[in-house]
Amino acid sequence: MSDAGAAPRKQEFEEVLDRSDQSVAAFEGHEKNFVDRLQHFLHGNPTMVPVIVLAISIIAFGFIAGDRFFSAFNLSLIMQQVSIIGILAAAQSLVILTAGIDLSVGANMVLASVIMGNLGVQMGLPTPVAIGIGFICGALAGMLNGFLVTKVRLPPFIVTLGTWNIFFALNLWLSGAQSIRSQDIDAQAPLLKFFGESINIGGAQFTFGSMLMVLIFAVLWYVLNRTAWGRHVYAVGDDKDAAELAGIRTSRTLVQVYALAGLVCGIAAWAAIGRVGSVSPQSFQEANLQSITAVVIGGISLFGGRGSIIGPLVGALIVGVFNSGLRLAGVDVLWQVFAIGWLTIIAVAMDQWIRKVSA
Amino acid sequence: MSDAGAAPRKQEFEEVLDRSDQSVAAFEGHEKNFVDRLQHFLHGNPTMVPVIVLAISIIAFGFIAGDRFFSAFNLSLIMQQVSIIGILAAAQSLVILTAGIDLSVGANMVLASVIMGNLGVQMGLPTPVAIGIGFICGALAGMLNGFLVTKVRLPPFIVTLGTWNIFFALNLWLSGAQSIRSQDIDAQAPLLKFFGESINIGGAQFTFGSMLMVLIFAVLWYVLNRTAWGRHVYAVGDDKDAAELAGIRTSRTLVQVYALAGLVCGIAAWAAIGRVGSVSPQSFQEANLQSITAVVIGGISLFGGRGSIIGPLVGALIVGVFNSGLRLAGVDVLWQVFAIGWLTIIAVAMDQWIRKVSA
Amino acid sequence: MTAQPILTARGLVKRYGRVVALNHADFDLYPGEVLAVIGDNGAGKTTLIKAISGAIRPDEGEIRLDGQKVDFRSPLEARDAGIETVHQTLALSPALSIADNMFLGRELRKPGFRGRWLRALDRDRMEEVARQKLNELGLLTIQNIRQAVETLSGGQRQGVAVVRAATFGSKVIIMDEPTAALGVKESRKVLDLIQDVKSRGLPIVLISHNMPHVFEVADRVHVHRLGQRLCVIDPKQHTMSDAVAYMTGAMEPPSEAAVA
Amino acid sequence: MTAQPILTARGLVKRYGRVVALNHADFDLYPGEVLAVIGDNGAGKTTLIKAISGAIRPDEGEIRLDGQKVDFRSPLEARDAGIETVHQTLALSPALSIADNMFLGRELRKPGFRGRWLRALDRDRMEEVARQKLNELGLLTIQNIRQAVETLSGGQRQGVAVVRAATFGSKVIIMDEPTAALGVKESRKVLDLIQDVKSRGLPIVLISHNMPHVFEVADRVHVHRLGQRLCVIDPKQHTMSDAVAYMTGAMEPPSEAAVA
Amino acid sequence: QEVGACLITKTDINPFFVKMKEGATAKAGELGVELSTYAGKIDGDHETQVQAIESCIASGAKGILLTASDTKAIVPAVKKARDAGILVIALDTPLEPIDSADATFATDNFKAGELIGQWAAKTLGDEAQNAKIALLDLAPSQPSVDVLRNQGFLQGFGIDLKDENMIGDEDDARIVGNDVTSGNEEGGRKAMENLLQKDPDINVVYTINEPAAAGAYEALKSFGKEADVLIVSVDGGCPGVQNVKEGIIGATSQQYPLLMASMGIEAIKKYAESGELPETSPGLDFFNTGVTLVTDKPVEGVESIDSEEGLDRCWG
Ligand SMILES: Nc1ncnc2c1ncn2[C@@H]1O[C@H](COP(=O)(O)OP(=O)(O)OP(=O)(O)O)[C@@H](O)[C@H]1O
Ligand SMILES: Nc1ncnc2c1ncn2[C@@H]1O[C@H](COP(=O)(O)OP(=O)(O)OP(=O)(O)O)[C@@H](O)[C@H]1O
Ligand SMILES: [Mg+2]
Ligand SMILES: [Mg+2]
Repeated sequence: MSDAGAAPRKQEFEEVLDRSDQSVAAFEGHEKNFVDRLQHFLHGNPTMVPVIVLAISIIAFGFIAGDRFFSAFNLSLIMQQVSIIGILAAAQSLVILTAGIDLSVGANMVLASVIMGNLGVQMGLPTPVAIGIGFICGALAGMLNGFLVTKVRLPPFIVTLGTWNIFFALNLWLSGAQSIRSQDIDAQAPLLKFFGESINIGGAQFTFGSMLMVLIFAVLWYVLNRTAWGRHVYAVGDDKDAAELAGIRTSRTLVQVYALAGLVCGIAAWAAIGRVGSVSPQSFQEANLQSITAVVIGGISLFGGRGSIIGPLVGALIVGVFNSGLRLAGVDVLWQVFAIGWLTIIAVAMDQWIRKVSA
Repeated sequence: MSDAGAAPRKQEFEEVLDRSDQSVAAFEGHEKNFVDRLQHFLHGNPTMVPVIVLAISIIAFGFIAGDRFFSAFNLSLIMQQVSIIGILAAAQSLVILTAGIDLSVGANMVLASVIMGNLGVQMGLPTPVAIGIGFICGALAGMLNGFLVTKVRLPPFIVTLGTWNIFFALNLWLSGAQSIRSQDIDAQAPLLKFFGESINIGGAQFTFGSMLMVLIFAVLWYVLNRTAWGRHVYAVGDDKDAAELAGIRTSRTLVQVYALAGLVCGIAAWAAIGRVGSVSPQSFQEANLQSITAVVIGGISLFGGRGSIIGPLVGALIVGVFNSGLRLAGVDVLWQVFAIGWLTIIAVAMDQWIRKVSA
Repeated sequence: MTAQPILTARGLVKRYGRVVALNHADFDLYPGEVLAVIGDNGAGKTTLIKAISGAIRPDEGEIRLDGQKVDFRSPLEARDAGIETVHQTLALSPALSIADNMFLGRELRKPGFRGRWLRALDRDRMEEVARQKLNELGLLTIQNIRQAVETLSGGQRQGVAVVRAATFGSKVIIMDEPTAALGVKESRKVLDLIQDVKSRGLPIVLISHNMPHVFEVADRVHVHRLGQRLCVIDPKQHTMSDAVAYMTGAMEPPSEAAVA
Repeated sequence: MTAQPILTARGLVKRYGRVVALNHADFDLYPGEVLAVIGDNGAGKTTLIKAISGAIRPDEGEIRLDGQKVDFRSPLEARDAGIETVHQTLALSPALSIADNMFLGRELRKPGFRGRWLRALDRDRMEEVARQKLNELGLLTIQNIRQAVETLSGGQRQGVAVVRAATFGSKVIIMDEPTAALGVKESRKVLDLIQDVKSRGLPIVLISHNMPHVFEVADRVHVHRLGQRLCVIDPKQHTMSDAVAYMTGAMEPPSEAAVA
Repeated sequence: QEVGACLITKTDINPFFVKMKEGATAKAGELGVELSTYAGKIDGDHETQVQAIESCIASGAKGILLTASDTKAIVPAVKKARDAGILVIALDTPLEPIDSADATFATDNFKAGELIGQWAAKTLGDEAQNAKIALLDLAPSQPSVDVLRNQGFLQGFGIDLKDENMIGDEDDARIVGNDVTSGNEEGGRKAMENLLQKDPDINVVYTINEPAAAGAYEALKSFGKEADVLIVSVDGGCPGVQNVKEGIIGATSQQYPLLMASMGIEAIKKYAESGELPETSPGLDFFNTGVTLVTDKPVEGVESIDSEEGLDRCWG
């Protein structure tokens, strides 16, 4: 090799750089008023936004709808009511964090629950086996989505719009649109209804289903924030090409995310049987969009890579509180639909306003 | 001003540039086989893709479903059947070209038709006035979307998810969920049913509604491709920041796009009354997603700025041909849903495959 | 300096949250000159020219064009006032053709009824003008004026953006690091073009980190530091080392330079 | 040239549709050297190093590392083989912290049960290492190692990417135009860092359009033209003018240069 | 040449219509009728039904069996079919006006509601004056079956209907509230929970169909109130009747979709062969395929069958 040790020949004008200013520009905060300060605080703690919205709406409905709303029992009931949408929102969040969207979560869940019911009740398989197969089907359905998104490189919106129809058709085909009765489940496979059981604490009634929802969010929070895989999910959602170049197997991560989301749908299927009391192929047709609503109200960006997984839990609760509160205040279903429409828009507008500030 | 005329002091190594190679690298085509050549041809003519899919599916269903499918009457019937979704797909395309999405087109249209019916039939306003007010309401509803997207800077998906609920609630409120009977329209405001009229040519039955659909696409094609405004729409969808810096009023263009899409929904509302024969507040609940399906099958990119407006017309026809063909072939509804699911995925996958080639 | 400046700014302030990108910055551009703006990364150069070209609105301060106070609410208004900008990001629409990009936002319409009432574009004329301008400035050999900008190489794209500015700019042309991504040959063409435009009497603002380039083409050098104009120096009276020293804080600028 | 090259490529071909970005390109990198790659815009430099660093797979040709044939199917495999790359686009995740970005894809886990079974990240250790490395290389003064990369200036981001490569590269470090967007001061730091890394014995591939920089740091200069290696020259035996002339096709390279 | 027939149902996801389809398919096979089936995707999917009618016309079918989603809006499409010489029979749900179809083989949904209303009122006896009623309806858009069953129930119970085309405009103090269920278990449960929150003393629950009733029962159970509440429903599907047998549902009005469908196929066959139109039931403007109250606690003055018999006649 040739003489690599030769002295560097700097350009003349660069010689002066040794004397240059090495300090880092530092800027002072200069918030003028309370709103500015609040905006900055929330900017630093974005998860607080949905939490505050939740708190305010609980208090507001406490005034409007009275004690019946504000009772421990009613609040725990709201938890129950949102538990399935909440779990689906957890699955949805995973996908949305990668800048995708999953329109098929609800259809996937119903399909899995029909499979569990068919196998466990009608074909008499041991219940744990039936449940296990349901989980696997959920995960496989998710993997199908992930495969189409990564290998065939289709936009997630299209893929899941397609599989939504596909899962829906399979569900009808397998179930013949027939529910499996609560009493038949009790007789054949009571374990399917495990998550419908509940414990009472001081008037509040916590079903295992609502605890499961909280548990799933806790586990996902740990996975997303405390493991390498979780960091990879954020990195892929943030900038897929950059993540790939930085040495992340982005396709594998994406397929895993969709499969995990599918598995969570499978778990939701089990919980749904407990919640509904029967295996109902007709239920949860709106769940796809409801889960997205919960996620965006919870402050996760549709563009991926931003937001805390705890947000969607709070988002689901906000929707639940609104529904329950409006109901108890005697508002017509019609105007509930109307209110949820505005709630979605306003919640995201608030979130946007807060993120506008630079740190 | 100081001596500006001083001779430039080029860096020494740049002196040689005068002698440098000024030719442009040119590369030869090197397609190996028929598939490659086809791929290249389609790459140059992307609108041909849905057209070919349409032709193939018409021929295929001609074999499968027999003469009944292939009759002039049935083919013109498909035109009729897709006319409303087709017009909505035209509105949807405008929005998707700007990299947005409008989940509220169907709800907007139904709301406008309810308004036309209420004013024209129940309140006895002159029919043209009722229709005009319906148009205006459609456009205003679109403007609301556009305003929220540009001024409040919310993602279109969220905005229109919200307004979908809002328009739906308003529709139920205004109509009391009651249809206006065909006979009442005939008696009070027959003009509302104008687009249901048809002319027969050799067995084929062309309704004014299907002609309207073709006309709307033709006008939009002209506007998008032959006017400055159309170029601006593409530029905004392609890269909004670049368009803004290049001197386009992107916010104004976007609001105009949403308003125009809303106006087209208003026109679709009139056509829908003709098509359905009555004012039906419960119709077209699936139209939002169906219009998106038609647009993506028609080859318009969800990322904006790419694709021809003619694509969605063909896309709507493809869906219509599939539905009609499968029905006539005696396929169960279940499997029709299933087939449409796969159709969506496969059509977009093909489109993706073709776009992969560089020109 | 006796001539009237064509473009001036006084006390421009722009904050992004807690970051002060412009901190009472001043700016002067004289007729017919090439003014280079230099400064460290993050000094606020881009923010300064964005304020001047209407891409952002400063929080404080005033801008005058030809002595008239102006307040651009959009890049369009600045453009209509005769200020053309080649942005760091180029501001081209990848899917549109070269001709469409050249005329974006100032499309030519067909004469007569079709143009006036049907608002029909005059594609042929636009393509002709675009081809002619591109050839005239000799900046690049374009094979097909209808080809989409995304099919061009980085250097060619830069060329389109520069030619667009040179064609339509009637008062001022601003270029933000036009040669950063360019090779030696391509950079040279841009520098030649700058000379060319200058010889037509148009003043040019050039942002660049390339000192030899700056000292080659600039008549005056505006040194930006920590969101402010630190000084303006004459490249014939100061060396590159001086400029770099001022710009990086290694040396205090001479007091007379502040009024150069 | 007697030493064994550490990294070689022979006959690399990469086509993008009709565009041939690499047309039977060769490449050699020797231990401990700084190899500069120069060429016009679109000559295929980035494509070449993408092939070497696993970001794309060439259509034809073979790559050898330490004499072993390798076939990288992803950037990860190249990285695991000891090749670190600073891409033109930096490859940082804007929303993640500096430390997270430094360790992206090679995170440290806590010792014992929590790391092994719960796969818990060892945040503290990663942050400590990251801070130490950034300080050690003296490249930048970071206020807060937990701050998101998007809050950094362009120069600081470049610094993070360069330090990441320098920290983890065990065989080869590749840098694609690391100074294109940087100011004079920031560019100097990167060049210093290159000298630094070289003095630790690691070979470096540097792509740059800046001739003075290239001639300052490079031991050999690989001239790329029309998708091929045109020649390799010794910067001490050739002038910048020569290099530019070969690269732009103004002059035929001397025949001996082809084997330099 | 085979006789072609079409069956167009509201949805494919309601077991009621799925069974109707099965009945029609079986009968068609038996009679050698070529049957095509169509359905909307969701309840109220009117447009798809219009398309289905048009496809039937195009396919040269001789007859159409139709359960209309929008009974008013479908009329023009039906007229087109009849003009093309096709026999149109409305199944389950009469069109508005009823003579828009050639014939109507219906269960009287209003009657079905009335029966369970009467049964509930009689079962409560004097307590009916102080009843607390929860009404679990179908959808905010109030499709016609929703209105008919709901208003029928209230009529039977003895409550002033106000506008009989409108759900929820009643102001009787005994009504605790209305909520929508989408006709499935999940919706039934949530709606019941919501109404129980409004008033925990509810003792009469009307449900749009038996899946909603099953959901409501789950909610009552979780509130520990399942013993004190009368649940009434409509449909008469096998799971529903089984629930009557097990005391979960107090009474349900059984309908006969299989019968409607098979009679419809027979009528089309006959029409194709002889051009003979079906007849209506004496005294009615439609052919009543019947509705029967199924309960194991019969009351005076309301005719009913017990659950054993109900199970023999149930449809799915
Ligand atoms: N949109 C923005 N949001 C927040 N901060 C910004 C934004 N744009 C610029 N800044 C900040 O303002 C300061 C000045 O940025 P500017 O781009 O003007 O610098 P510059 O001198 O052009 O640097 P360079 O030479 O790297 O282009 C920087 O600290 C930058 O981080
Ligand atoms: N993903 C791609 N798709 C299509 N063409 C590509 C792609 N990447 C590169 N090219 C083409 O390949 C050729 C070589 O590109 P490359 O980026 O390697 O050049 P370069 O030497 O790095 O140029 P520069 O100095 O501008 O970075 C160019 O003509 C370019 O347009
Ligand atoms: Mg800049
Ligand atoms: Mg490159």
